[in-house]
Parts: sequence; structure tokens; C-alpha cells
Amino acid sequence: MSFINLALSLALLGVAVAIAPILDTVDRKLRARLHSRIGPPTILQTWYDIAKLLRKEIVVSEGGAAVIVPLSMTAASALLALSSLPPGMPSPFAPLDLLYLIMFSAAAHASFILIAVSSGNVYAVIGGFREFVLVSVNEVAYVLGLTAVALSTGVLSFSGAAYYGDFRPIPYIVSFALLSLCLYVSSARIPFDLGEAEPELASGVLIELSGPLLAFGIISVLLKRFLAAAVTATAIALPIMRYSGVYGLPGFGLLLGLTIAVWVIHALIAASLGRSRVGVAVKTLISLYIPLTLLAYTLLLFGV
Amino acid sequence: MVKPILKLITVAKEAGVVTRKYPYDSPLLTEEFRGKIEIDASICWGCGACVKACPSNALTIRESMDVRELVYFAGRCIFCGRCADVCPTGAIKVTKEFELATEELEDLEQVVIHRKVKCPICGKHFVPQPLGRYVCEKCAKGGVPTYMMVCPECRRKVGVKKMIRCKGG
Amino acid sequence: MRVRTPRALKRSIWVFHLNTGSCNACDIEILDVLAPFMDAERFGVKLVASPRHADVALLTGPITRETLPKVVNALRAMPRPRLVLAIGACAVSGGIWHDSYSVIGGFPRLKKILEENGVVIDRVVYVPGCPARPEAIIYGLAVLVGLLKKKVRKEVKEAGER
Amino acid sequence: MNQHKDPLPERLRPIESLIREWLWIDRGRTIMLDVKRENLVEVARGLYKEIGAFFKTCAGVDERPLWGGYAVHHIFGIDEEGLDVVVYVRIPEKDYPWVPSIVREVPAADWCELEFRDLLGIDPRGRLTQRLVLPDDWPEEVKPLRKDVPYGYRPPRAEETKPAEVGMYPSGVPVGPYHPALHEPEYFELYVEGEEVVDVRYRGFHVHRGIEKLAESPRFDYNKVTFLAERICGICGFVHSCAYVMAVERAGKVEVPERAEYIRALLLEVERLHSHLLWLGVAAHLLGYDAGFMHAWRVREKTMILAEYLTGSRKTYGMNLVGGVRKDITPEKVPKILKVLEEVAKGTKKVADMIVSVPQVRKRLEGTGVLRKSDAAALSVVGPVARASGLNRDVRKDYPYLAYKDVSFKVPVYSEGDNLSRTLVRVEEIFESIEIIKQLLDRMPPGEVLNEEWDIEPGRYAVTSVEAPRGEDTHLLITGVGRPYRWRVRAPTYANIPALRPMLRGQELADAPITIASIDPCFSCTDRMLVIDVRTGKRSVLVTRPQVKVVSLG
Repeated sequence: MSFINLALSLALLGVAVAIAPILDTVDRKLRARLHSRIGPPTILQTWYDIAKLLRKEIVVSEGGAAVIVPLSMTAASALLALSSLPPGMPSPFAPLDLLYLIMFSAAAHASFILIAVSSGNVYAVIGGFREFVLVSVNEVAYVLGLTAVALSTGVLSFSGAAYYGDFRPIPYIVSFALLSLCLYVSSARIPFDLGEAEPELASGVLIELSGPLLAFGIISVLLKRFLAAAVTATAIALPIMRYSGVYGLPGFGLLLGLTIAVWVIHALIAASLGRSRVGVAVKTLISLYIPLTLLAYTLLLFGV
Repeated sequence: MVKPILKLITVAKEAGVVTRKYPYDSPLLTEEFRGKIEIDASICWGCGACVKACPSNALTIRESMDVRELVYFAGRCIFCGRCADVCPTGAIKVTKEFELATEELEDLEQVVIHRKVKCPICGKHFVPQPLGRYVCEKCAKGGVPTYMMVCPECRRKVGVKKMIRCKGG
Repeated sequence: MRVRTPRALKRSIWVFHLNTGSCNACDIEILDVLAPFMDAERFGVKLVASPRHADVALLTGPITRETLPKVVNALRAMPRPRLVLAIGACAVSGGIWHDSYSVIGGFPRLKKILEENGVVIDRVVYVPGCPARPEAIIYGLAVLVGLLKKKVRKEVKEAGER
Repeated sequence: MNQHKDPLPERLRPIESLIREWLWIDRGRTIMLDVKRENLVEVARGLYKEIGAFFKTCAGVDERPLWGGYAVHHIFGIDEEGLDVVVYVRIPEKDYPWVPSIVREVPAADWCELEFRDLLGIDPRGRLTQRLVLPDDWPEEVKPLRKDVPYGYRPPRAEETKPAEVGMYPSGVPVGPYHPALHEPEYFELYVEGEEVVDVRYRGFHVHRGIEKLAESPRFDYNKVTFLAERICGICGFVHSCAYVMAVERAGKVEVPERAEYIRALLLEVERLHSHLLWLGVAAHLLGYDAGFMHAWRVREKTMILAEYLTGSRKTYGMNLVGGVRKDITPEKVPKILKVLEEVAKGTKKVADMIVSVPQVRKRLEGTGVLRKSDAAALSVVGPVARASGLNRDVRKDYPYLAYKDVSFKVPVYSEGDNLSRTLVRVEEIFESIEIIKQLLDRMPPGEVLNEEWDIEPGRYAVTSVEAPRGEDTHLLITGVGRPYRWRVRAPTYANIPALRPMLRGQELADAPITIASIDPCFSCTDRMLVIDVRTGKRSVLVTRPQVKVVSLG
């Protein structure tokens, strides 16, 4: 692990924190345009929201103070998961970056559910419960998807694959499909934003948070979302890096650009769909994940 | 999944951005809109027809010794415009004003003060001056304006006295 | 203690819709404010689902007896600075119901009850109208956070003068 | 009472022996049956089960100033004949009035019986009773609708400072009173097992504003009440004001210019347009499809502008007066109306098509919130809810009023009874309304629009029904001196809420908001004046740990 590795990784984290709220505004702008209206006045709207929340009072319900622990855990795990991606250079966690990625993403999701439990609100708990059901299905597929992507490059590490991976196109594409689907689900967007489902849960998991706590909660959600887009972007960037040799700062730029593109595509999909029901969502996901996983691993086994 | 995305894009594209940039742009008002009312104090008689017609008590009358105040409280107004319908002098006009937001409820009040006519006999104040003048003018055509500016009680007394005198004479 | 309206509120206004027994007309106009033609998101307005997230309570209705305790609770749940936009004739003064048996009759009376209960409201702006049109609501929000100045003021006229 | 001693209609023959006397209040339209108290249950059973009448509502009246006692008016409607049947029962007691409950025969009478118990103190005997309309801290002995209680009397609040406990049932998921899916303060408690709803408890009447009492108060007169009626509901206010003025006009035999009737019908349809588009948008929003909400409301905005153009206000039009309307629709306005209608028709088609094409929306509408035809009939549901469950009920066809006899239109009926059919019924009605408006504009007769020369005798009686966007809206009116003596409003949602129970049971929690919304509830209508008890006695299983707190209260 060299100094430059660490620097780029830290830069990625910094950029993530800085632009996730901006991307959220882009999201809102895009949605507004699809709704035939103008939308937020500037690209910094979500930042303004956060700035305002930081100046507001914290109202803590009985026993709700414990919420700060899972809240910081969520943000920290999301950031750690992000730093296991190769931002143009091998990640500081290479060659075990995949393991760390899986671990930290899981930690981020789990602690997010804990927020719900520790806030003790009935809606939050239902939201957390839904989140749990969804995450437990999704996380299995996510692990399988990540592994399949890595296996189809021949190297069990993203950082390694970017340098000396041997990409087998067909299994790669199939595993990528599986992975990107899981990542879309973990970005908690419609139709899978079940935990926050406003019409029945009144913004579920985050319902009890106020002021700076809420700002923190929003940043955590956005970081989780950024992570989902960044992992998808990495999976797209890997073959480009490997075969056209875009490393270092340009590689960093490539990853960032792709992340933004993936974010926008996610936003577009979310804007044009409705919210699913938890039972239906799980059924749909399983019916998509099983064939995709089987296909990916068969292809890998038979060495296409 | 692709179908709804395409459909949404088509619908959004056809509609374009429809947002009216109020307050930088004009509001979406039609010429028929009924906003706040305005009372023209110069022609108001203080007769109280509007007060009687007002369903929500937005128009009220405050009586004191020598003054009758017609109070319009826009905060309670339901903007039906019935007052303008019934106003005999056309003093009440419905405007298109709707930007009434304020921190102080007082700002929403419009008061028209009517000094009352003083009875030359007993010195009591009884009817708003313009209303009194109007009644005088109307009755002047009939030819008996003499006791019109006298309060009803004194008028009755005077009338009775007069009658007695007539009979007696 | 009086908390100054933070300047940050000018750019980001999160609103919570609190219907206290209104006839729905103001409520649909509030939704209309968010709909494409008026699009309050232009001012950073966002409708939130929980009073904990809200800066401004959009209060409609004359506050019926049945809703009173719940309204007090909902307002108490809001973090400070706590702003209220009283929308419509009912919320401003009780409207056509002002003297009915089952209403409290407008925000000014609620404010007293809130004070008794130790719930401080940092700023209120009244938006008359029956229902208040979407433009009037936007105007009210702008006055509330200090983007625009109020236009109305008390008028006292002597009969006979112009 | 207005008297026409005419023979009893053929349909009512089976119960002839139980009737003491009958009066035609309005020949061919409304008949009043004077029934002895002990025969009431029999008569109700006969009407509801044998004759096949629907139950509309009941009203208690304090008739002590008239003859010394109370009375209860049960209103039934025979759709096929377009006939309203008022079953009139005298209650001689002055102190503890009571009347036999008909709820066992007519389940639809559940609420209105509790209502006259709350507001007038007439005890419906032979049933479970609890408080429905009045707030919990209201003193038991004050019955606001009695004539000797002043209209503005506000009993002191029990404990002003104590924050109320809401969500006190630890096993339920509270929906409301302040909940994003309900834009009104209503309180549903859903008892769930996992994600499945096993029971529902409803505490409504948060929006009870005492309208019926206000209308009798000296503050109001016949004309002013139209504005009050309009404010029963901000969405379908014109329906209420129309039903009210029609009742006054029918009772007082006031001539109404034909043109005014056309204008009223036209505005009723404009109101239906906006209301259905509003519902479509809110339904899409509840299913998480905000694009649907925005676009439906974009189309709807045009109807709002149109309403303002025609009446002067976007909502609560303020158009009606007893004897006609205040503003004419001049010929210059017609082209603009037609243009807006064209745009709305085109826009609605595209947006509705777009909303239904979203897989999640479709999946969550289809087969959810099913109300079977038998349940629908037993609960006398009205409007699109009835029509989606295979009951062909539409006041515009069954009891023609205003100008509806002169126009032709289709009444969409579906048999599935799920959320999707309720959606489709509404979407189709949008197009029917547009056609109706066009026909009305085409056939509008010339002439005056307002007749101000009227004089109404006290003691006259009328029942009117108007098809609101949500269903049948029934008003009963007894005229008094200068203002109504008694005015009773039965809003459509009032008839439809009890149907939520069969609709919600066995549903997933996620679909509860859309199912509740699918009746297009308008609580402000319903609550002018009143908890469903969980009579199942079934054990509710908790979702979460006990002693949960709703955020808004915590």
C-alpha cells in the first residue's frame, strides 16, 4: 500500500461525501423534469438542506439517543466499503478488497436497520423489518454476484482485475447483470425503497431523527446510494482500465464519471416506476436472482 | 420495465415544463377571480346590509357612542362576494388581491368609521351621517324633511306632541 | 427565548402538513403548490412525512376539539425553530365556524393553549383565503422565511373621505 | 307537511299493514311513512330485505317545539323507482327518548344511529353503543343538536394540558391522525400479523365542526347556509351546496330558472373532473409513483383554472343561492370551456394509460381491497365503490335531478370490486363527464339564472340526493322560520367507510393506504358531526414491541 493509493482512496471518500448530496439534487432535478416542473433552484439544494438541518434542534425521543451509534456505524461502513474500490490505483485493502467490500457493505446495511430498532418508533421498526427482509435476500445475491464478476476475470480482487484480469466476456456480462441488479436494490430506490415507504411508513427508518441527526442519516443513505453506484461503475470500469490502461488520475476520473452516469440511470429508473410490496419485491428478486446466478456460475464452470 | 420509462419520457416531453414562475411571474389568475374586498369609504353609508349578508361574520359593526365602525376582517373572509352583491351604493368592490400573508392579524383589518348624527333635541348620536343624509334626501322629495335628523325616540315624542296639538287645535 | 429564523431556512423549507379539521380545500391547494404548475420545490420546499423533520407546519382548519391534543403533540414533536403557516380563513380565525361548539377557532386561540403547554412557536404567518390559492400559499411561505415583504396593512378610513 | 293523499306505490304493498299513515311529500319522488315505534324494525326489515331498498341515512330531530317530542327519520331509497321512502317514527318521551335500533336488519344504519345518540340523546335500543361523533372529553349530558342548547356553547375541556394518548393500542399500527397517506386527521389502527392486516379500528370524526347546528343558528339564513354547505367539503363542496339548495327549493316550492339548473349540472361535472383527477394522482402517489401524481395534477390544474373562470373561485365556488346561480355562463366563455375539455380529455387518456402501464402500480391495484357485491349491497355503499363491485347505482340515472334527464351518458360498472376496478370506474367517469358538459353546453336554454322572489313557509320537508364524485350525497331538510329547522347531511364517504373493514382484512399492510384511498375518502364530509369497535374479538398479534410511540407524539 503506497502513499498514492491511500491518497486516491481518501480523495474518493472526500469526493463521495461532497458529491453524493449534489448527485441527489441531480436526481431531484431529473425527476422534476420528468414531472414537467422545474425542481430545486440550484445543484446544491441537498447541501442546503443538510446545512439547515445542522442548525436545527435535536429532539430525542425516549431511549432514542442510542441512535447515534448505528448512525455513525452506517456512515463509517459505507465509507470503508467505498475505500475498498480501486480508484485508478489498487485499493488500500488489496488484495482482499472484495472481502472487505462485502463485509463493509453488509455492515452498512445492518447498522442502518439498527437505526430503526434503536429509534423505537413503530413505523421505523416496520421499515427496519422490511429492510431486513430485503437485505437478507439481496446480500446473498450480492456476494454471489461480486464473486462471479471476480471469477470471470480470473482474479479474486477488483484491484487485481484492473491490472491483470483475464476477462471472459459472456460470463462477465451475465455476472455484471446480476451484480448491478443487486446494487440497484441496495440503493434503496423505488420500487425497493420499502423501508422508507412514505405513504404507509412516514419515511420509516429515519422517522424519529431530527436536526443534525437527520442530516447525518441523510448523508448515510446517500453514501450507501453512492456506494451502490460506485461499485456498479467499478464493474464497468474494470475492463476499460485493463484493456486501455487508464490508471491513476484519469482512472479516478473514469470511475467518478461512470459513477455519476450510473447514478443518473438509477434515478431515471426510479422516477418511472412505482413502489413494490415487500412480499412481491422479494418474490420478484428471487425469481430473477436464481436463474441469473445459475447461469453465471454454469458459464463460469464450463469456461465459456 | 422499459415501457413505463419510455411512456413517462414521452408524456413529460409533450407537456414540457409547465411551471409558472410565481412570484417572479404573474399568478395564474383568471379575470373572474374574487379576492379581498375593498370598501370605498366615500360612498359607504354604513347601512349594514353587507354585515347581514356575510356568511362568516367577516364584516361586523362595532357601535360606540358617537361612532359606528364597519370592520372588515380579511382573515375570516370567505371571499364569496355576497357583500358586493347586496351593497346598495356599490361601495364594496371585489378586487383580485390575494397576497394577504402577514404576521400580524391586525394587518388584515379594514375599518370604515362613520360619525353618527347627533340628535338636536336629546343630543344622542343615532345613525351614521351618510345614511341619515340619504334618508333626508329621499324624504325631501316627499316634502317633510323637518324631523329627519332627530333620533327616532325624540321624533316619536315630537310627533305625538304635534298630533295632540293638531287634535287640540 | 426567541430563536431567530436561521438564514439557512431561506434556501430549504421542509413542510409538514397539519390538517386540524379543515374542509380539504386548503389541503388540496397545498398539494397543488407542490404540483407542476406551482412547483414549490423551486424554493427548496419539500413535503416531509414526519413532524420531526419539519421546519414549517402548514396548519389548515379551525382546530376541532377532537384534534386539539393531537395538534399540540404534533407541534411539540417539531424541532426548533418551529414555524407555522396558518393557511385559510379557518386557521387564521376560525372562518365560517368561528363560533361553533366543536372548534377551538383558529390559530390565535391555539397559540394560547400551546403556550400553556410550553410549546413555543417561533414565528407564525397567516395566509387568509377560502381556500388560500396556491400562489397565496407560496407568497405566505416566502413571507414566513423572509424572502418577501408583507403587502397588507391595517386601513382605517373615515366615511366620506377617499 | 306538504300533503298529497295518493295511493301507496305498488312496491310498498308488502308493508302496508305496518304503516299507520302515509304522505306524499313530493309526488313520485318522496313518500313519508308514519310508523309506530314497535313496528319500526319490521318495516326496516321489509324495506331492506323484501322490497330491496337501499338505506340512505337516518336523522334524529328535536321536534319538541313542534309537538312535544322527538322523532327519527329513516330514509330509504328504491333505486329502480327513483323513490325516497322516509320512515317517520315519533318518540313521545321528553326526557329519555329511545327508539328501537334497526342495525341488525340494516347494517348500514350503524353510524347514523350512534350519531343521533351522540347529538340528540335519542337512545337506539337493542345494540352496542359508544361515542362516535363527539370528542372523548365532551360531557355526556350536553347534546348539541337539541334545540335548548345554544349553538356556540362550548363545554370546558376536560384536561387541557394533558397530551392525549394516541396509538394507545400497543398491538396496532397507527395510520393517522397525522399521517402522510391521509391528508386529513383521521385515525386508523391496523392490527397486523406480520405484514397482513387482520383487523381495523377507526376513530374518525376529527373534523366534526358542528355544521348542522350552525345552520339552525340565528347567524345563518337560507342563503348563507349555501356557503356553509359548500364548506362541508373542499373537494366536493358544490355537491353539498347543490343538494342543500335543491332541498330548500323543493321544500319551499321555489321556481328555479332552467338555465340555472343547467349551469349547476355543468359545474357539478367540472367538480367531478377535478375530483377524479385528484384521486388518480393521489392513488399514484400512494403507490410510490410520483410521476403519476404530478402528471395527473398537471392535467387537473386546467380544470381548476376552468372552475375559477366559470365561478370566480378555484374551489368553494360560491355560485349557488336559493333560486338559482349567481353568475351566468356567457356565450363568449363556451369556446374556452370546450378547449379546456379537449386538453383534459387528451391529457387524462395519456396519463391514465401511463399510470396503469407501470407494473408495480398494476400489481398493487389488481386483486387488492376486494369488496364483494354481497358486502357492498349489505352496507349500502355508494358511488364508484358500489359501481366497481357490480352495483349499478348512480343518482344521476336513478333519481334524475337538475338537467341530467336531458343528457345521455353511460354509467361504468365493473364486477371485480378491487382497487383496479375502482380506478377504472373513475377514469371512465372522467370521459363521461366531459361528454356531459359538452351536451349541457349544447342544449343550454336561454334566460335568467336567478329567481330572488321567494318566500318559504316553515315546516316543509324535502329529501334530495346528488351524485358526488364519491357517490350519493343525501340531504334532508325541514324548513323553519328564515332558516332551516333541521338539516341533515349524509356525505358519500359516510356510507363507504364501513366497507373498509371487509376490504382491508387479509390485505398486506403496504396496500392499506391505497385501499383506504380507493374509496376516495373525504373525512371532512363525513365528520361534519363522529370508533368502529373491533367486534371480532379476535386476538391481535403485535408487529413490534409494545408501548410504541408514534413520532408525532413522542
